[in-house]
Amino acid sequence: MNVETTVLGADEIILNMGPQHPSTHGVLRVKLRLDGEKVVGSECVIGYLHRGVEKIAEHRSYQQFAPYVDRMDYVAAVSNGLGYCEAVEKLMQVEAPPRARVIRTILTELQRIASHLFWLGTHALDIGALTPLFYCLREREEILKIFEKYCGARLTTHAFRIGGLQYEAYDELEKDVERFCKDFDKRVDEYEALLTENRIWVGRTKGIGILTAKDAIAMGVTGPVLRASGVQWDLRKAIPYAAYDQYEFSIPTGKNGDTYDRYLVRLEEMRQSRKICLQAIENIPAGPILGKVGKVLKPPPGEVYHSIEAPKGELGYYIVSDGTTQPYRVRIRPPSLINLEALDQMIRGHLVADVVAVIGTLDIVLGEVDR
Amino acid sequence: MFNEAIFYFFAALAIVSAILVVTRRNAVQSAIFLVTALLATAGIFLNLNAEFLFIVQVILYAGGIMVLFVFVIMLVNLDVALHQVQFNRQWFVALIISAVLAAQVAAAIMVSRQSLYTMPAAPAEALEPNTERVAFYLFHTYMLPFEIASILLLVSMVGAVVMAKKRV
Amino acid sequence: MNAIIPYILPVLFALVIVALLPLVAGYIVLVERKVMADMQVRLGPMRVGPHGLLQPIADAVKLLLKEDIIPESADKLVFWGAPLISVTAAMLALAALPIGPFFQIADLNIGLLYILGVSSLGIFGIVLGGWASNSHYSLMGALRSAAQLVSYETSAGMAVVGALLLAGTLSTRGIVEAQADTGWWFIFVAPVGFFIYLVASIAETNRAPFDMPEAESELVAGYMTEYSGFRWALYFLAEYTNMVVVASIATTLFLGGWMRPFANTRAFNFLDYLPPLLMLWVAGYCFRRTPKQPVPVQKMFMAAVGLLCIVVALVLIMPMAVPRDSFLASSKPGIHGAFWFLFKVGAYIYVFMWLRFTFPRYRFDQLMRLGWQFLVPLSIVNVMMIGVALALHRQLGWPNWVTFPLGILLTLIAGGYLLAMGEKHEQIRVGDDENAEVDAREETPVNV
Amino acid sequence: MVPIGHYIFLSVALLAIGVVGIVTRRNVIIILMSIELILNAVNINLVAFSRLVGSVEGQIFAIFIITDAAAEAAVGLGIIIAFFRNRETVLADEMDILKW
Repeated sequence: MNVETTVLGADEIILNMGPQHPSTHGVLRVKLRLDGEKVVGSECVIGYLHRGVEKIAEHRSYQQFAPYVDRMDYVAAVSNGLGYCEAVEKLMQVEAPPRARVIRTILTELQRIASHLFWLGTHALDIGALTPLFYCLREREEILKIFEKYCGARLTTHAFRIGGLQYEAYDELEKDVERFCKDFDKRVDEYEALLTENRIWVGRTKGIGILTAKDAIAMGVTGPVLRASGVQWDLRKAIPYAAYDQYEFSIPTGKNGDTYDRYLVRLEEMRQSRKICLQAIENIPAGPILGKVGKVLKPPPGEVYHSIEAPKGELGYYIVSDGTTQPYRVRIRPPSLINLEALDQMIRGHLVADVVAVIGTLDIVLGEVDR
Repeated sequence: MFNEAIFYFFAALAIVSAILVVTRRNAVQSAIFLVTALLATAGIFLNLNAEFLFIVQVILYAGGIMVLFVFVIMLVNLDVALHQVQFNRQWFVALIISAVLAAQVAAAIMVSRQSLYTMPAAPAEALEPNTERVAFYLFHTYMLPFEIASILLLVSMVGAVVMAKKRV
Repeated sequence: MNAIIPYILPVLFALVIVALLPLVAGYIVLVERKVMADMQVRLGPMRVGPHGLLQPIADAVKLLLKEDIIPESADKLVFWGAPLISVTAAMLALAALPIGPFFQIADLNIGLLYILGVSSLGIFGIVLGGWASNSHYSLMGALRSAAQLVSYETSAGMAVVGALLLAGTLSTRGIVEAQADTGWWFIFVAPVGFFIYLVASIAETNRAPFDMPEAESELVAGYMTEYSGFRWALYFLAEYTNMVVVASIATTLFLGGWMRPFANTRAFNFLDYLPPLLMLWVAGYCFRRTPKQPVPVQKMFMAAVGLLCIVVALVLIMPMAVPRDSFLASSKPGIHGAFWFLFKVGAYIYVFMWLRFTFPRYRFDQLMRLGWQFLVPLSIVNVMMIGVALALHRQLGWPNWVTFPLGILLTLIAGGYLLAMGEKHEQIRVGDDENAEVDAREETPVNV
Repeated sequence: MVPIGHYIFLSVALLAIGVVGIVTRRNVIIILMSIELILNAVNINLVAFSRLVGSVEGQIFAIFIITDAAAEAAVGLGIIIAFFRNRETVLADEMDILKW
């Protein structure tokens, strides 16, 4: 950190929130230009976690690439898998059977709740509240147990296959999800009681990192960050996929796009996901769980772009196939990276302590940012 | 006997730390020694049964003004001033001044012949609580100076804030 | 020689307190970690000793053995001395605390002012510590925590003045006796003063939600960053001693020092039996847990803790069991007084911990704004209102139960007004952030 | 008991050291500290004589001197900060212009 002049000096200081930092949610380096305490400008340096997933895809068959997709946004692995499988199915004009689509919806919504819980815990920890983290992790543990019973893995689940599912739903799946959803509403009320009316929490989040609707759309920001700025856009309603068209749920939006609204939007989304899960487990249709997909997949040459509403935002897959078993090109639209672009504009004029809050509210995962 | 020992100890401490304040190169160390000098004088006040003044000295002087000094020394980031020459060549003038002062005091003591006049022994418990008496005088006979002092403080506060604003 | 006699007893008390303090501070840390764990649905330290009871000893040994690194370009003398200043300032303040009617090191007639004065010297330890470690971050952390201490000391001082008006004397013993005579604890007579003192004391001991300096992401541990090993333990000890001192001031001033709740009403005399019963219950819990301990050594230790509690219970029962007029009976106020004082100090520290685990952290400018624009004016108004209430009662003879509630009501109105002003100011500040962003968005490339 | 002469000697000694400090040091902050020393010397004299005479007026005047010292330190340091921000120096010799 080079300090041009003394603490009293008027011109700027460059402050390094280095890659190894307690509250940058992974290996993100932010170079802040400070005028005293106020942030004048910032530049994010990323790439510390770049593994070249898209290049690897060109030398893997379609089924072999599916586990890689879970390693991108490791906090919400199930929705990555859903996006990829549906994209390839669209490429091959194959429909997953209704039973598979419903089970996929249930697992994706549970994963959204788990991702939001992890976000709430770490976000509150950055701003100083020590307790919510452990409450959120307690709930998340229940969800991870359900994943473990279903497909043997907790984090990088690789739960879905192209064309449907690999594993039949274990018999108490409905009972487990029912038990989880039954008292989950009370749990969210616990978080609300702990934080929503908390003067210090409101003081630290209201009016911080404001992103107007116009700027949000201009920057291509998606997901809860976009909805908190007042734009009513959710892919589950706009372009329904899996079995979302069968269930009714509402899309929470905020008014003035500050950290407090994003917090409220994500809390409400957790409640809506619970509603979807409850509706879904009432009638899981019987029938096969895997569509007519051969062992070796040779999709017709051509290209497809398919995007789903991941917990962080619009997660898109653009796959170009040249008729062989290996994709010619796989391009992934990472919502965290595009949301991160808005960071510089959101933290200008704020203090250094707010940078931590804004990084937290963007809910970025560096695995997805760097790919 | 115990009483005198305390006085002489604090007096020696005060003088030694005063000398160190003036001679140290590093401003932070001289600030620390000034604090010890102030606490030594506070000890002397306590020895003279002036407890209220002792506590005012500790809170206001050592706890308030000196914190301000240490603050400013750190804000002003003194290592730039450290390697500059700290002492100007006016040793000679200083020597003359202190010699004159010493001569004056010696003369005063000789003339007054009361130098051996000793302090009346402090009655052990009879002395009324010092704080109540100070408070009585402060708020009755010396009401006006008290108000003037508060206005003085107000003026100096405003002055300090205006002085230290960013864009002077 | 006989001049020394009156000094022996206080020196003895002082030795006991200074010897016990590191142990007490260690166990406060353990209790804090256990309470934190309990509030966060987990167990806390369980590995060292039964239920983690030996954890403080393990921490102490670790801190003593750890290498004590001194940054090479640091100012050796100041670096060595800074933690000492902090610890001595904190420990000196213990001298005037009335643990029990007989158990007080020195009953100064300026008791409370002495404590405030000496604890304000603690700032030097922090500021010099930050300066001596010669790193920009610890210097900024030190300046911030010093600024926080100075500003909250004013409001704590005014809140204390409020209670002093009621007690009429500065000597801590006199204050507790004043509360005993009026029969009312000052927390009920000046509740706003107690609230202000609670908030100011949290800020003064640098604890969450005001632990800005060491919690800042890039200031890491504030002024304590460069310290390690024993010297860091000294700072830690100073912080926890400060917490005990602040808690005891609050107990002396607002919670009726060593008095039993409802001390004067005869109907509540059964409360005298509460302390021994409490200790017996703790002993019972220890014995019930003894067989469950995995390692025989832990079994023995748990049994020893149970025995200790039984001994304390016996000591507490003894003055009441013995016939009325005997010498032992006269020691009842002393022993029970000490128990109640420590009980209230413990309760106050529990509130500290409770707030720490539920509230997020203030940002530094919010913290200073709360200190100067809300707490200091409110505490001044509180002092004025208590003065008015006292004057009305003494001069005009209005009954007490009219003047004090009136005073409290007026203070609350003033507090509400200050809050509203604060909120309005907040809107204005957030408002002018908008246009600040518009002109700050010129695209200057980052040239590093 | 301690004869009054010793108190006078102590305060004059501090006064002399303070004056020496003001005269020989170039750093303005040290000069301000020496002024504090001189004020302290005055206080000692006041309290000693107030104890000698037996009344409390001396201590009251000492309190007024302390408030004045506080005011003077605040404004003095404010000026130093303002000056330092503009001229990057704290030495008395370089404070040689009236308007900057």
